[in-house]
Amino acid sequence: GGTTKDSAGQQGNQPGNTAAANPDAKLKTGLKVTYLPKQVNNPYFTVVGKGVEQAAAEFQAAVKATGPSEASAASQVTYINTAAQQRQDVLVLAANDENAVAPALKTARAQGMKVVTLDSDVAEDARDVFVNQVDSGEIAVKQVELLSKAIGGSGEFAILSATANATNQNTWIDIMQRELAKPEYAQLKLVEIAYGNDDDQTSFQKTQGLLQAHPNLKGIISPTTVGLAAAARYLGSSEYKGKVALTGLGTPNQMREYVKNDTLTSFALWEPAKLGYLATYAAAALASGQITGAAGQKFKAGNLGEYAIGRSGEVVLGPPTVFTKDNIDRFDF
Amino acid sequence: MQQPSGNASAPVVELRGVSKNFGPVRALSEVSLLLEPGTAHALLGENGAGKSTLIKVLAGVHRPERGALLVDGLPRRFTGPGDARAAGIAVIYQEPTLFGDLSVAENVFMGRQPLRAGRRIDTRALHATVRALFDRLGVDLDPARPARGLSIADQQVIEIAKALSFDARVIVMDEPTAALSPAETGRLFGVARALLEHGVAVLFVSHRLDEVFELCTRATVLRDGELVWSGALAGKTPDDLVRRMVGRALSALFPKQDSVPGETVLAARRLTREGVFTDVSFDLRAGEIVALAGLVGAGRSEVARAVFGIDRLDAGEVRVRGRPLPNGSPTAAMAAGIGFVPEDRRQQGLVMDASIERNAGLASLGALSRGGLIRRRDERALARDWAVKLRLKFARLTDPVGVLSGGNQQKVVLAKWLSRGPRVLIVDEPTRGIDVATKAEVHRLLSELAADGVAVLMISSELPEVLGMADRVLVMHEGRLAAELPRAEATEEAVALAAAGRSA
Amino acid sequence: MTVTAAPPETPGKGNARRLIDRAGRIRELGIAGVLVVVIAGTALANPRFAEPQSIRDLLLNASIIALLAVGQTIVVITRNVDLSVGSVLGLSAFVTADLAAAHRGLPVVAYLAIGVLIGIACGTGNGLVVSLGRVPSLVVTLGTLYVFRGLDFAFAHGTQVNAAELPEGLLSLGSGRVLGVPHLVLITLLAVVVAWFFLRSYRSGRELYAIGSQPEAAVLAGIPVGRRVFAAFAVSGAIAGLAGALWTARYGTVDAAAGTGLELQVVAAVVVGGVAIFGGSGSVLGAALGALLLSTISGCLVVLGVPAFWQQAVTGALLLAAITVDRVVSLRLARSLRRRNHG
Amino acid sequence: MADRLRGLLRWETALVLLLAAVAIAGSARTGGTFLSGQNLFYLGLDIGEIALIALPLTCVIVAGEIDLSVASVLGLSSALIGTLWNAGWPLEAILPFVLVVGALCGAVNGLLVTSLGLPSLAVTIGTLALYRGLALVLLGDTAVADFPASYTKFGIEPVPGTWLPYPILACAVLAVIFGVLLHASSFGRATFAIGANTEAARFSGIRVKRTKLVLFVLTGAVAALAGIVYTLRFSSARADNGNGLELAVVAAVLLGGVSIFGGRGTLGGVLAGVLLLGGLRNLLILDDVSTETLTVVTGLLLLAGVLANRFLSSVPAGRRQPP
Ligand SMILES: Nc1ncnc2c1ncn2[C@@H]1O[C@H](COP(=O)(O)OP(=O)(O)OP(=O)(O)O)[C@@H](O)[C@H]1O
Ligand SMILES: Nc1ncnc2c1ncn2[C@@H]1O[C@H](COP(=O)(O)OP(=O)(O)OP(=O)(O)O)[C@@H](O)[C@H]1O
Ligand SMILES: [Mg+2]
Ligand SMILES: [Mg+2]
Repeated sequence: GGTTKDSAGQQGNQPGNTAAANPDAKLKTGLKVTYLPKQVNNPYFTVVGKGVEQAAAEFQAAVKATGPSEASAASQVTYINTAAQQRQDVLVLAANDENAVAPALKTARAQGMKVVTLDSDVAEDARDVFVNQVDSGEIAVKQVELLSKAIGGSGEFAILSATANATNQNTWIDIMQRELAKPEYAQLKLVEIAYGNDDDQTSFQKTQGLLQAHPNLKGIISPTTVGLAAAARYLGSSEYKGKVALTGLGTPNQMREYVKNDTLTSFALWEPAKLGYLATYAAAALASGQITGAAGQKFKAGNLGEYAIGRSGEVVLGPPTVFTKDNIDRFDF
Repeated sequence: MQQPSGNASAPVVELRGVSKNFGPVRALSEVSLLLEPGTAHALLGENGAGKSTLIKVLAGVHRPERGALLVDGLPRRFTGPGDARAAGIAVIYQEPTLFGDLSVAENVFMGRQPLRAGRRIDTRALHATVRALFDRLGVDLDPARPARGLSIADQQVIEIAKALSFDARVIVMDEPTAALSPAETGRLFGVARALLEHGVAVLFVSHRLDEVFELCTRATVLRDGELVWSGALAGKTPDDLVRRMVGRALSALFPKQDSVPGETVLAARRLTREGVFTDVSFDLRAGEIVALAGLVGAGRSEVARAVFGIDRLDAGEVRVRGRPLPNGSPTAAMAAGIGFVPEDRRQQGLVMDASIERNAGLASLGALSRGGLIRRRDERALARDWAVKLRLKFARLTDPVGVLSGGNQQKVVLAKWLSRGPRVLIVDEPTRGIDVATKAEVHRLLSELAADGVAVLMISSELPEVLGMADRVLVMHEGRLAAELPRAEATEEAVALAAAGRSA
Repeated sequence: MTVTAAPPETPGKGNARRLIDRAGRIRELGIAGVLVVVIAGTALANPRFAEPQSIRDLLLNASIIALLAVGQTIVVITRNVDLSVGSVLGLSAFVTADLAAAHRGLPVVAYLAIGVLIGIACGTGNGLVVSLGRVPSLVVTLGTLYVFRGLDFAFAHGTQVNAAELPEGLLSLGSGRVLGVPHLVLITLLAVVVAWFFLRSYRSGRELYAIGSQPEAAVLAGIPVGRRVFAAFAVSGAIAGLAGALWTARYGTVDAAAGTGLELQVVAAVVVGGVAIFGGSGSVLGAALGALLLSTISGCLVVLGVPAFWQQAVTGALLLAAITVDRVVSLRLARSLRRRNHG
Repeated sequence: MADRLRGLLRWETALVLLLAAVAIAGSARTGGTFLSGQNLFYLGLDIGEIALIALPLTCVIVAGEIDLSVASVLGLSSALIGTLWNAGWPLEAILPFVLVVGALCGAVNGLLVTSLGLPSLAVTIGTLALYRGLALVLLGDTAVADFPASYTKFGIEPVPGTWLPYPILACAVLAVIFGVLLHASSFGRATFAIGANTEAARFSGIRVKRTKLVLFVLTGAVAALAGIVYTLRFSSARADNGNGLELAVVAAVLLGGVSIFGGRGTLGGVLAGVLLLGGLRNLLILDDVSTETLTVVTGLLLLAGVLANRFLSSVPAGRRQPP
């Protein structure tokens, strides 16, 4: 007997978004918004936060940016509980762990708070809407494409990821591996997935290790801004510069130098501030009753225009931007 | 800084009306003292009378609340030991304080190492100087070996060498001989006399009055922090001094009662610990006091430690009442009825931060608890009983033992072991640093224990103590048993000869 | 000792003495030996590992930790510990980067000086509290670990300084080399040699050992214990500050999290390097080698293709093995010393 | 009388006063939210694991040793729960098994410290990496989250009729046990003696090695228990759970007035320290104080604590003897 995985069975039914939405409801002003990034002091989320603030300013909401100083799985729970106790109207968060925060989010939602996740989602029944920066498939496919182009379609390559637990990273890596099964990538061989823990030094050393471990390595994909910057810095100052191709996700400000000195030719990213902006509008739309989070509902996101909610409450920001020597100077983030 | 003293007999250092309190304890009140060049001055008093406190005032460790300290007639305020040293005062502290990780030579010259070009330390000169110093003391210690692992006596020797190396005008010695055997004491006195001839002033503390009379010409007696007498020693007898220290006369010092030895309680067979002692065998019988004599470093303490299980034996066996003891287990030794008063009370005997009562009960935790829980009332009763029996001088039983005077600390160690009612009691220098009155008390206790059938093994460097107390004397020489002398044959000469390895 | 006026040096004791003298060196040689074995073994499996670029990377990776280990050793020798080094490094790295980005024209030395000054300020704070308050340094520096990191957070305010904003001179200090040896490695080497020499041959250096060996005795010996301990913390702070500036030079991208958790790595390096954690013995050379060994091991694990998830466990196991072997060897040594003593 | 007064002049008393001050200031600043049942429930949940681990760790530190691997043991037990759950074990078997593994982890620490005489700081820095590494080996990058609600609901529900979280209830029971063990038993006496002077303890026939070993084993087991609590209340078994928690626990113990050199400290003080750190943190977050300030305040509190502790204690200086 006993409580086993099998006996426990499926649980956690979807709390259906049954309440009726009123697409014509006015966007409420004076909402209380809590923005909870994975960790404060993370520059990427600081830029996202700018978008949150910009959106909030447009409909006179009060924003509180808060969060833990370390991105551990459970460290956000305290802040979620606090937001609930402070009777905040909406919570915009990027989750460190999709499960650990779920119970707290459910409690908070039961008290009437609207929850929008961005960047990294949580269990579906613990939030109202997830604002995805890009379509997971699209960004993964894009990176494989960029790499294939950079190394001429054949050879060994490695992936330098963030932490081993990062949800979005793992989703992308899954899709990349499926993409590699396609005939046009038959010559590409993924030899290793390394984890730089989103830590600059670790990523730097892991890059170095990859190059030593695989003498025939032709390229690296780093789908994380920290990893890409570190890998570029290592390549740029080593004798592998120009011989090993690099691509992935990065911010223009960090990568500008390396694109210009030909350490890498191209990389991709969405605009983080827009992500925060969109998520905040989605949150406001929820709080105003314009949407409930059900698929097919539409809302207007300020100057970004109209967005529709897709499958399982997901809203996609849009296609990623590819940065190259030619266009990089047009971006500043 | 050091001016030559114009008048040869003018005091170099003088204390005037000095008082020092530790919280409620008045360690010194209105004490005055004169130290003159070329004079050895004894400082006497019972345990806790305030001798070490006075010395620490001289050394700049303690700042007195009242009173003046004069050097060459000028009032001075010492803010730390460095000031006293700069004024030409060198101190040998009661408890050796060495740097275990550093070499012997560096211990002697810390902060004053000879330098060579570029202000770098000249190691060769350092070792040569220290070796010369040791030669002067007639000591064979390697200047380059680390100080860790030296016996208490060797540590004391290093302290002495340190003080001598200063070319000080005043040398203060707080019980320097407590851990030394007569031979070393003699050598120390030789050096001290040479210094006296050169006009150095010496302040000497000891509980051995014969030594006091041998070296000193003047004395000051303290009782409870107050000065009771100061004057020339000429014409005085030890009894005079004791009466002043204790406030009453004392009877015989070594009241060993005769007892009939019973069956063998402890049998040590061919005990060997490589490099330390070899092939040591002996028996202890109930009701018997056996002394283990020998020169310092002969390995007596090591044998005792091994018997008690602190150190592991490489070979040999200890049996208590026929049952072999497991090697290296003090707990088993205690269960078999052995008690052990170690030689180094600070490191081995006491937990300095813990209270008197906790220390007294530390070896009796089992007896003091029921169902694993300590019964505090019993613990306190035990401590109080023994504090009275041993005439312990203390303010509260809950005070940390660290604030007790050296001799009183020793009494707490004794209380801790005597309270267990051991069948075999090993005491290593049990009266080290204990005043005359209490020493008599300890001897009476040991002798009573023997009369009650306890087997006592006593390690002592004090020959009169050995001869006065022992039913049998075992003499060790360089890690081996050199002789076994029954009481009748144990004369001062016989023991000394065997200890030096010169007799059968 | 014996009472007879024996000749000052008996052959047996001379032997013992030399043995002890060598013990320290044996320990350093031991680590160096292990290091060679590790590198050679890995190179056998993967020849690329022995190429100049790879060796250079090994040295470069170890250099900042080794530098911190030098400062830490000076503190640990005095029976103290400085857990705040990671935070000091972080603060110094960010402030240096921020100022460098704002004032790009200064000579490189000026940027390093900024880092060092910040480090000295932090180290002085630690030193003052420890020596004036006479409180355990572990607690104090655990507290300042939070305080300095908090200041770092407050100063950075969630932003980041990128390589593109930093002056070229500073960056080339981080990536450049002299005769094939990276600058950072040279700086660390210099620090090791200076500290080693100071601790070995100068009175104040020896006094640090004395303090760590027996603090109470040090007071009685007239050593200005408070001042020396204070100075040790100031030096450790200065070195951590310098390491922060070098961190900026090397990594180019700096945010407020730089150096988080580094303190345990540094302490581990010091311990592996044979420095007694309770003071009184050990050398900076050993500590620096310890740092090199630890970072080499983690480098090797990557190269040998040890799966990512196994690397940390293996590192931990090797760390334990290292201190165990060190302990067993020194126990053996002590035993042979005892046997020779009476020989 | 003077004795009584002097007895009151202790750090523990100051801690309790500080706690009261935080409670008063807290309810004033947050309009009562701070002392509301719901917030106290959250506060209790937040400090649960730290309070649990602090209990045995206090004993270890009093004995003059330290265990920095506690958070890794927590992570390892979390990973183990996830792995075994995936393998189809019933929770009723997993939980005791995890406790045993935690005890084993503690035993490894203890054996390295006692039988080889290695410094515990070094040993547990090593096992900190080792145990966390093993957790990664077990569970890698995956998270296990599908635990039955009957086992995880204590993370969102208090003990019926109160605001007490279940982990605090467990903690209270253990606190009584550890309090008696440390302060009223002969085992505790031995622990204090070992911490204050190991050699003297050995010369008194105290089984130093065995006592230390027992303490490490207890610490391992309780850290594993904390791992169970952590895993179930977040319903998330991951290898990186509790990363970095060791410094928080050590900070709380030290704030509670335990001497890092061993031989001195009280369990009551430690519990007050845990509450003070947790309570202040909770209050500051509730009061929208920035994370930077939070970090600085934590550090300053520790500094103030150790300084105040020193000036309040009437014990003479010279107690810097390390273990
Ligand atoms: N640091 C201290 N704190 C509190 N009390 C102290 C301290 N040092 C000494 N005392 C007390 O002062 C008194 C004098 O002690 P002192 O050490 O001077 O005695 P002593 O004459 O040297 O004795 P002994 O012969 O035993 O060495 C004792 O009652 C002792 O308990
Ligand atoms: N831990 C140790 N390591 C190395 N040598 C030691 C150690 N302990 C003692 N010795 C040496 O062993 C010898 C025997 O010392 P022991 O203390 O047994 O002599 P003792 O006869 O008891 O003299 P004492 O009167 O000093 O107690 C001495 O030469 C001492 O220096
Ligand atoms: Mg004295
Ligand atoms: Mg002895």
